[in-house]
Amino acid sequence: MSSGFEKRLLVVWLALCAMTIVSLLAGSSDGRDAHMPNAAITSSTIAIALIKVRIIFREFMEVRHAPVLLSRLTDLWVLVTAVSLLGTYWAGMAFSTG
Amino acid sequence: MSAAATEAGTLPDAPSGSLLHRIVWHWRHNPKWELWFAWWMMVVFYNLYGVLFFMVTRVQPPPPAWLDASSVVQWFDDRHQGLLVGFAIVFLITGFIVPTNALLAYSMRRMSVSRAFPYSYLVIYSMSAVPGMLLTCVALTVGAMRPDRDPELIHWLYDFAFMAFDGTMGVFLIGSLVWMLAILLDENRVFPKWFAYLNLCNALTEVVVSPAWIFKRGVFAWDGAITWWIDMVVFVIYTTVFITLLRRMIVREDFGTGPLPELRTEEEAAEDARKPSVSMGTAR
Amino acid sequence: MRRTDGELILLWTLPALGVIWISAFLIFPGFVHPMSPTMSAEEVAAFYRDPKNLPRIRYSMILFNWFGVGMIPLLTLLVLQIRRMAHRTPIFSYCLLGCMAAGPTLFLIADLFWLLAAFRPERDPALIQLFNDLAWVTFTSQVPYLIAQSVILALAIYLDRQSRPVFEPWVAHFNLLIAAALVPAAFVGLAMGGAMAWDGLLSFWVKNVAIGLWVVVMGIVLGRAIHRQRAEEGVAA
Amino acid sequence: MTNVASDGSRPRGGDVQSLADEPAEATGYVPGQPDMWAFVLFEAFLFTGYFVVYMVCRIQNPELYLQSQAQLDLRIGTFNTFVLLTSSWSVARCVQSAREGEFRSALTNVFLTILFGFVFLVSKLLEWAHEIGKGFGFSSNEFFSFYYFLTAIHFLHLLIGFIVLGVVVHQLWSPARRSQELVETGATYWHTIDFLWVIIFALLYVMR
Repeated sequence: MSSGFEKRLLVVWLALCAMTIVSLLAGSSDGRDAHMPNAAITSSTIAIALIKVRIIFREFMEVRHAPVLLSRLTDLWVLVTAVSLLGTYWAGMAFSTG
Repeated sequence: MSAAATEAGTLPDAPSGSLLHRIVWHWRHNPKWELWFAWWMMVVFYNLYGVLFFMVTRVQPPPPAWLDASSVVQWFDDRHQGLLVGFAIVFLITGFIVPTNALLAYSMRRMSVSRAFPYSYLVIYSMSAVPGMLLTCVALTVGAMRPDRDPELIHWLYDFAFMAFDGTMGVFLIGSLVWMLAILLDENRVFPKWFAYLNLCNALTEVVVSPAWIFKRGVFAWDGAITWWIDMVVFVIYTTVFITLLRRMIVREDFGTGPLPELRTEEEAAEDARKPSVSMGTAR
Repeated sequence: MRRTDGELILLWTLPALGVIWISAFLIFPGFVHPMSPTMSAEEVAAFYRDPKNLPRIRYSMILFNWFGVGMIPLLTLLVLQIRRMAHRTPIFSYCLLGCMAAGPTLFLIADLFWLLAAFRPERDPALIQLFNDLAWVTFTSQVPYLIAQSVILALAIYLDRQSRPVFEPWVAHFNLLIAAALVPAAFVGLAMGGAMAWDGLLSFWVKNVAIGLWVVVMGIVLGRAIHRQRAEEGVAA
Repeated sequence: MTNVASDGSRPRGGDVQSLADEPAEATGYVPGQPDMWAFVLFEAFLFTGYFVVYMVCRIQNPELYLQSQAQLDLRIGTFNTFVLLTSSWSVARCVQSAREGEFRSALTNVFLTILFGFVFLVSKLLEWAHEIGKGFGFSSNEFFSFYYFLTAIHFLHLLIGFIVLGVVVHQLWSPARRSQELVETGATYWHTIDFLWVIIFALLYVMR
């Protein structure tokens, strides 16, 4: 049993680190001194961050064992944050180009 | 006044009839009169403050921190009579916020914690009204009294008023933390533990106000989206929650020193029926 | 026994305080004929610059600065008497503790503004007038805790349901009357002249006489209550 | 709507192989005091408020934000994220060890958490010192106001987190205490520091 949780937590941690590296690569893909608006980088970064948060909720914070209500509430937060952040960003892009 | 009816609901033999009749009855017979008095003072005066600050004087939501002297003079002119009348009423009634602090202190006295907690909370919150509210009202009254004063001086009074109002966060920060710690240590179950954590949230918003001392415009100024609007939402939620919880506390109060009896919902009554209960006798 | 000995000493500081306050009141040149809010900035500045006035302003306000919060020990005695009343909760004594933390602080702030105005009277008259306004408005309008104190004390006395209450019911009626007398002072911002202005009959004379009367009457009543308590506890011991 | 349906709809990192036994795992158990979750959710929505304000300000002046953002070092941000993820991992292991009665291992893990928290603290202080040294302070421009505000309010949560971990150590130290509930409550708080940072990292360092 002991090794069961060890292995699972290790896998979760490795996955989170891998996703962080993806963010790092995305963030350095356009060079350090030439920062330009880039919807692809922004959207993927925010999406990756929220997926990471959801993994932290479900695995580290054990929401997957928790009552459905808590599971729904945390998912609701992820959803609200995703919609409001991406929505604001996309609206801003639409206004500045239009 | 439907809320008065719910208050009567805590006493099975309370009379129905006119509001005055019921108040007189409770004054004579209700053993919890002192607590209900403090609670009703709290509800009435929080609402009155809302009306006075948002509608009569119209100083909240706060005006921009970046106004120049001539716009500030205009701002005072627009509200001249409202400021003078509204703040006069504030001066009249502010003292009646003290029963609120007394009730909050009482909630800590009912807990299984040291008396140091209620006393420090009582002093912190009684003192907080002076810089946090009354100085604001004095400065704005003085500003409104002489519209022909040098605009630069009126501008200074305006800054003084709003900085005093938004910038004295330390007292509320420490007060919330004292309450939080008391609730976490309490074994009498006066408040649920989540309310302790909500106190921490409220305390953190007091930290968030502090940039108002630095910024004249934007989201961190005294009228900013973060320092004012988001904090106000938190404060309203926090206040609503503690008014509700204090009401539950009074309903549950048994004037003992042990754990406060729970409110008896149907589920709990059914649970009590299954296992022998010792607390039932003291609950009523 | 030892407890009330100390209380009696605190109580007898009251006459001494009274003498100090009355003399400070008389020394301040702006009180006996209270300064009018209609004075122009130059007139206010001249008042502070007048070499006959300036020392009197400073010394009277320094006296108030020393002894302004002298009431707090006496109010504490009042709190202890409320504790003896037949109440179920300490709500009323907590209320009075709250009032006494905030009330004298406000008087201290008014005092501070007067002293600031007198510190550099050669300053721009508009600034002297600003400090003078702040001082007078704070001094006059800041009655909220005095009103609440009287009303809450009255309620506490009415609810003291025992065969020999700590204070007799007339003390409660008296406190309500005092509270009513303090009400007009809160509206000082509205009038530059007449009875409501800060030098007027209601806002100045009625208010300050009411406060003085309250201190005297409550001092006597408190003394009687403490003496009775001593007698009762002496019998018990 | 069952728990499984909502799980399956979203891609997840490392636990795809365990999806099969999901229904058996949904035991309806909340680790620690459920009360702490009220705090977590309240703070989470509060931070969403701060993030949205940041976003709204940012889209009005994207150039300024992009230029200022180039002054931050993405590698430091990534390092911070690694450190906090690792601290979260170790506090999760602490909870599991304590649950199985292996208190020595639980204590080791909570000390590791404190260590990683401390590494984060030091690196944040150094980063602030570096930015201030370059002349970018709290009121230099809008981006830096948000940068210092978000990192500082997060830092404050971290400082409170050390007190919380202190309580966890205190519980695990003596066999007389060892309240599993308090250990789990403390861990829930610590994970909050972690997941809030993940979003702050994305918004301040990476997005364009």
